[in-house]
Amino acid sequence: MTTLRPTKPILAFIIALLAMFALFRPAYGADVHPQVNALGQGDYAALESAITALAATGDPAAAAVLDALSNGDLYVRKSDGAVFKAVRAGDGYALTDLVTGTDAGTAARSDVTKIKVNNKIRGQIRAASGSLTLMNPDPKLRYAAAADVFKSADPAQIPLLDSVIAGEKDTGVKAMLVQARAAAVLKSDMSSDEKVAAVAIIAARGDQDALAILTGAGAAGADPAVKAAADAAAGSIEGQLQLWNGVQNIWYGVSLGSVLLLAAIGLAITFGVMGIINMAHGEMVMLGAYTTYVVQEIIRTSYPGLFDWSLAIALPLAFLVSGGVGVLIERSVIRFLYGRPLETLLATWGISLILQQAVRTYFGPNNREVGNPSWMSGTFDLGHLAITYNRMWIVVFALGVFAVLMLVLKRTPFGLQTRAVTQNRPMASSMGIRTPYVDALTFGLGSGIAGIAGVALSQIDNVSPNLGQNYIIDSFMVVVFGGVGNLWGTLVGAFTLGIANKFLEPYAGAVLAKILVLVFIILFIQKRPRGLFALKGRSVEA
Amino acid sequence: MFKRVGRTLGALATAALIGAGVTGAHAADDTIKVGILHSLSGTMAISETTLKDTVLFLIDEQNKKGGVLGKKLEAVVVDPASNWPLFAEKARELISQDKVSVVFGCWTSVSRKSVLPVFKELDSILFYPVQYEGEESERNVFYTGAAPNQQAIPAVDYLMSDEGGAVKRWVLEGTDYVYPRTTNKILEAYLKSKGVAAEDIMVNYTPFGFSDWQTEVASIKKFGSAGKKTAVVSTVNGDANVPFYKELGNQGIKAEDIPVVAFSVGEEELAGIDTAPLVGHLAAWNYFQSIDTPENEDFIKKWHAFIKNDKRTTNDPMEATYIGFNAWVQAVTKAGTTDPDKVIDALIGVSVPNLTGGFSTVMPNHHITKPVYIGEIQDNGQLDVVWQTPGLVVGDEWSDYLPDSKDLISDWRAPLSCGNFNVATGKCGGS
Amino acid sequence: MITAFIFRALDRNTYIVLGLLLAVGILLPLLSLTDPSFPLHVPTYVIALIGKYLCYALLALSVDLVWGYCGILSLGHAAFFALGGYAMGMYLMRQIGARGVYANPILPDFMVFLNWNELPWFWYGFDHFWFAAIMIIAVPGLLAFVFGWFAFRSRVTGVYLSIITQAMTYALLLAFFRNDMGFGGNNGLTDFKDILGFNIQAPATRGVLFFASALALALGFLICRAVIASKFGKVLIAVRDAESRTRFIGYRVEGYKLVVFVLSAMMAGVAGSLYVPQIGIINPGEFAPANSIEAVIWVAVGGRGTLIGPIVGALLVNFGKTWFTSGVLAEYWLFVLGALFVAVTLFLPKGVVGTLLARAKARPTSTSAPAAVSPIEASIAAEEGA
Amino acid sequence: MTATHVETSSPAAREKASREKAKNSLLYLDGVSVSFDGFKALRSLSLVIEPGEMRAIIGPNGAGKTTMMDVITGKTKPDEGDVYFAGDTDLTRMDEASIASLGIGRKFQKPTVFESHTVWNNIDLALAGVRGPFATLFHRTSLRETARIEEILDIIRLADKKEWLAANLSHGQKQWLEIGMLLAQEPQLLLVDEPVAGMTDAETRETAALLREIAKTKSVVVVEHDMSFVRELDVKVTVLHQGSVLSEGTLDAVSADPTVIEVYLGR
Repeated sequence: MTTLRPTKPILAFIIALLAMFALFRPAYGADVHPQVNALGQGDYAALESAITALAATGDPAAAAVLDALSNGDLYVRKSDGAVFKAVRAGDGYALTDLVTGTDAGTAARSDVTKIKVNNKIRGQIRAASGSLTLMNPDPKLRYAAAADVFKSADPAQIPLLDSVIAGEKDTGVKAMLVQARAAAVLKSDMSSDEKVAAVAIIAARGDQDALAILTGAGAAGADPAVKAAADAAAGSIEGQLQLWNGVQNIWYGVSLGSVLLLAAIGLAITFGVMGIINMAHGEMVMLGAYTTYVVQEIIRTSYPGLFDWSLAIALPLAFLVSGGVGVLIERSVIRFLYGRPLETLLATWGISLILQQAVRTYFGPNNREVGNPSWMSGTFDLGHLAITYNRMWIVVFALGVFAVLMLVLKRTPFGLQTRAVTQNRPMASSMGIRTPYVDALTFGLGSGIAGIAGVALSQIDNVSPNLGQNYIIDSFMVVVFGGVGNLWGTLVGAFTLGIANKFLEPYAGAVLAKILVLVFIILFIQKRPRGLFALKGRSVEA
Repeated sequence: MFKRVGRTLGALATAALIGAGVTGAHAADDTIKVGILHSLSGTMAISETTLKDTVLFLIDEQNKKGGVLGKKLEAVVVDPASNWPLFAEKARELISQDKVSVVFGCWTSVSRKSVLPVFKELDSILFYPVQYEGEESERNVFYTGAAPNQQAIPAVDYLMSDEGGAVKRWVLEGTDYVYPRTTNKILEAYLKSKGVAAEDIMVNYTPFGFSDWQTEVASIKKFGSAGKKTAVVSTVNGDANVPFYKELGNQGIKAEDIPVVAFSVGEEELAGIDTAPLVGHLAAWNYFQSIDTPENEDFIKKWHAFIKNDKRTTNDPMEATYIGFNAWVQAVTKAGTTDPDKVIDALIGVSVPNLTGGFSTVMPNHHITKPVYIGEIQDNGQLDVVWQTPGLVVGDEWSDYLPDSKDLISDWRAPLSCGNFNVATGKCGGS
Repeated sequence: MITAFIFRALDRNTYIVLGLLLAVGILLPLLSLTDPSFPLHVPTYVIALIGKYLCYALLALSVDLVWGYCGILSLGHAAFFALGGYAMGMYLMRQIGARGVYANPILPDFMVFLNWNELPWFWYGFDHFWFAAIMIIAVPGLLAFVFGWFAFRSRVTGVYLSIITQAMTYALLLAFFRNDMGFGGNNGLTDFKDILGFNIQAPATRGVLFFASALALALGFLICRAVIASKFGKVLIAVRDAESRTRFIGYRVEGYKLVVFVLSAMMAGVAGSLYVPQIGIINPGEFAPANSIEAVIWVAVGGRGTLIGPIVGALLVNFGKTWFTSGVLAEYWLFVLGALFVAVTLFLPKGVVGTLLARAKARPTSTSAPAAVSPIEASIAAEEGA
Repeated sequence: MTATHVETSSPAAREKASREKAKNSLLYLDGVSVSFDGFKALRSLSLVIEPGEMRAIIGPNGAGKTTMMDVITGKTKPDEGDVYFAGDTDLTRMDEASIASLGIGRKFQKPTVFESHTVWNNIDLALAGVRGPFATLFHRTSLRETARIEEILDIIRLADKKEWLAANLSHGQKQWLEIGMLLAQEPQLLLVDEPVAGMTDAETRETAALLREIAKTKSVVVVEHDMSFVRELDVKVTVLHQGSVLSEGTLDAVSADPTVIEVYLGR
């Protein structure tokens, strides 16, 4: 940030000084209640200075107070202007004294006002508490604090950073601190030698943030030596990032492909193996997603501790719900339509309308909230590739489902019977296989898998009655493109289309990319009417 | 047997005619009929169903107060099923068959465009409660939602201010349809007039119902790491928002770094997401459920009682419906009749309380005055006001930032009575 | 030659249908022009409604021609319908001239406020009705020709064809949604003023448009009838029943499919072009795959492989839709439509008219026993079983 | 006469020799191979049919009989090998419709007629003459054509059922109707796949007589399992096994061939 607002360096400087004091463990004793209560007075500008003042006390409670403020948990009692941490309790709030941490009674809703914060205040708090937590015993928190300091890149913090770096034992945190210092140095008016050294440290990061800092450092008006170093470093990072861009596209493509695979894999069974054009397939996915919602609702209200397990609990249930509905559909409608795939298309389209409207009537037309468990939130870096956990798990999950399905079809008696029935129904039936039973179960399996796909898709998409509609055409495209009746084809098809889409997107835009992929599939089908991995065979002539 | 089929066909046609004729004929005189034209099925049901309930609620409230002109109000509900031509058909049915005095309805611009000719031809009144791209002012339509200057421009002003983070670099992210396109055109022109360089504006569009935001969010992240404070102005529509916000959250874009201000995301949409990672992202509306006024508290309480569910949220289009409904009631009372021509004239200048503690006035351009609020998403799915315009903003139907519409004004009062008067040529454009 | 071709189609039943359609086409508009107090007065609302149904009926007829008679289940006919509609819409847009809100004599409003500077090349010519009239037929025809030429030559059949026709209309839906395409994006084309110099909302113009729709449907019926009655029609049915057999007796099946597909697409285009001025708007929503599927269900309800069937089906289902989407039943419309899809496929595979015809046929004739299996089913089964 | 594989070194020379051989025959297959996903349906099959000849082809299931028909009629393209018709027409470069128009008719194993057409229309459709879509659109059945249809209906003994829908015919009648359709095509060569499957003995005898009658003017290739029927036809027999010719000669001669016995009876 080139233009620094006045409060910030002062604040940082005070914090820095205090932090240095903190190293020598001076005694506290002053009551910070006045500073805390000052947070509740006046507008945002007043709040800013109140935060500065509070941080300046260096009181151990300050970090916690600021954290609560950032989370929007601080309230002012109207009667006396005192500030408390408050949580909802019944009709009112339970108050906690911020300094002593003791219970401070309750207050009615109308008796307290929330202290509002905006993004700017939040940024200020983050910088302040970043400095305050640089000495926290937990290395994870220290690392996060160092990253915050890196982002704010405030030259005033250099002295503080110097002292903290000296005392830091954890190498990861230390490296981060060094980078934070380098970023601050580039903003400061230190010597060009120092800055060139800082450029090298930043350049070693090699990521987008580094590029941004170096571009800033190499801006017009900089010292020629620094500018040269920064420009060179920025150039090489840019080249590297270009490469990573390609890797990123592949990863995004794989991730999109895994979503397509999940959506299509159930269809690969009902359509690909059984020859039923199941237009209600998307609704099976939707039912799976709603099952997840219901499971999470029950967990939220009754067993909050199990939330991280909600998806694991939802998986078998979604399989059963969608599979059950699938069996029901097969028994009541589809079994009368074998050998007439175009009729199944019409009938299942009708079923899809009914299911959608049924869900809409029962759950309402609005989106339902399905939360991400903690292990599915956030990002980790692989090189310069930021991989989000939910996408990663979905890729893993899709491949897992695929593998299990292959095993079921290839290695179990049920799979053998399924293949026998679909290849030669009369023969299978005369060999004692109960074909209706196998039909129902196979359709149930396909639907059930759509259901567990719904569990995964609830993590990245809307849970609404229309959920399935968004996937139905794509799913058919994947199955047809990959080759009907061939699960490997579906796998390859899904990833091919996903990656193709993601490579087109940056150049053509999302809309055109999708159109191009569709046109490509249409042309491809003309060339290979039976898809990528079609089985050739002697035509059975009618 | 062809003859038989022919006869059946004839019988059907006759049945259709008689059916239509009969139901049309017995329009009762002891009630005033109010048409509700919101999709209850199909993709738009997600947004529109609530508005249908809102009008039913408002009618119920009004009838408790004794109705209008001594008559009870009677709702006529139809379902245009998110199908635009069906909107036109249903509008015609409401007006000419059910003889409604007024229609509350439509959500998307295309549905409004679809019914417009019908309202013009049959001379009836439509109250349109949703924020839209502007560039329209029709005699038969009253726009109680926000025009771009009542939502987009104040939002940008806020972000450019010191308090809003002094944003220097802008991503205009939208769904590829007319509202985002127009809004972004207006915003681009506005930003450039404020000295923002072209390379500091990135515009990107995605299809309807888009769900794979990885590439887009990554490029926003990249665009935002150029060292200048960056914000995203989102006109992403409908279902695409949830995956968009989920991806933002997952890729760790925090509101302090790159705030997103949205014009189509309200309480209703947020109810479908875990908002914890989104705290601090913004939305610009003319109403939030969290706004603390007695009117609002009363409205929410009665709404919850009516809908028998105290978890149901309220949102901006509901308030717009509320304003429109009350304005219509007041105008009918003032005119002493439900005759559309008289009511249309009476509506101009009508001022009714809104839910945020002030009054909204119907202006001669058939848009209304509104306060503009910027709200921050909270972890409970509500939006807290962080900023508001100092006064009321008049809806500007013809944007000052588009070259071809800056000379146009609208004034439906006699003697001008024109929706697109060109001040440069001194002529009323169009027919 | 042409007269003989048409003449062959004229049997008694055709006369009845044509007469009925033309009678409705003339009588209803006339009655709508009467004073509202007249006991037989028909409100404009009914004219608009039935006018729309007639266009849908023509669309259904075109679907039936390829599906019922040639076994090609197209899930992309909405695309042809919409393209015809867009061609008409473009003409109507150009007729607005300087009466648009921005008073730009050349550019339609949506181009003005999105800062277009000049008319895109593909809008040239649409200020002439004759040009638009050609395009209404030519554009859907050309798309059908190109698409069909590739698809039929590569012998894409059955469900694969259905799925790629669906992909085709879906791709067009996405494309027309794009504002950069120059067709008004999702708002489409609207706010039409007049057609051939007549105010498009005047009751008389409505009446004429209604009559034109009835006439187009009658002509469509006549053409289909003539096609079916010719040897060409017999080949079509032969293709439907046993495609390979037809090839092995020397017919180049792809040629037949292509001709009938293009003809059908043109009919759908005409239906769309008459639909647009009566509805007053055309937008990309018309390309939705769901619309195509709905048109297929009209045909299925009425009875595919008969020419009356699709007309009856389109009227029945749409009347049901109008009736169900009003008042308290509104929430149940999708249940009804969904149940209709299921019930028709399960219990009425021949549709309403098909079932009536089969029953009528079963009674008087002694020479032929009723077919045990519906030939359509048999052929589809054979086709897919391969 | 046994068709031997032409052994010549250069492809050009081989092609020339091949053409030389083909010149006098009606149908000439040389070295035809077809494989599906690794399974060899035909392995270097060679076969020559003279003009006016009737030939019976027998062989166990999977011997490649139907695939051979597919190759001749253009349904399947061979991986390698030559197929010539009437001397110099290369069938591998043509599609089904043009091959049919050349004068090769094919009858399927399972009787395939147009079920929702009347018997009359079935024959009418097959009648040699207009084939293009526009020609058929405006075509009117001439008196000469009507006469020919009547004639064929008499031959296949379905004259009294001409208004029946083909769907309502018995199995045997459908077989005949299909043969009638073949006749209507006026082919030079008929390929008949198991014409008597599912027929009664009387029908079988009648069918044999019918085929012999037809063979007076046209070449016929009959694929059949039914040995008594083959005996009834009394023509030269080719035995196929695993995609190539195992033996050729009179029925008695091939029946005595030890390799044939081994194939049919197993070891």
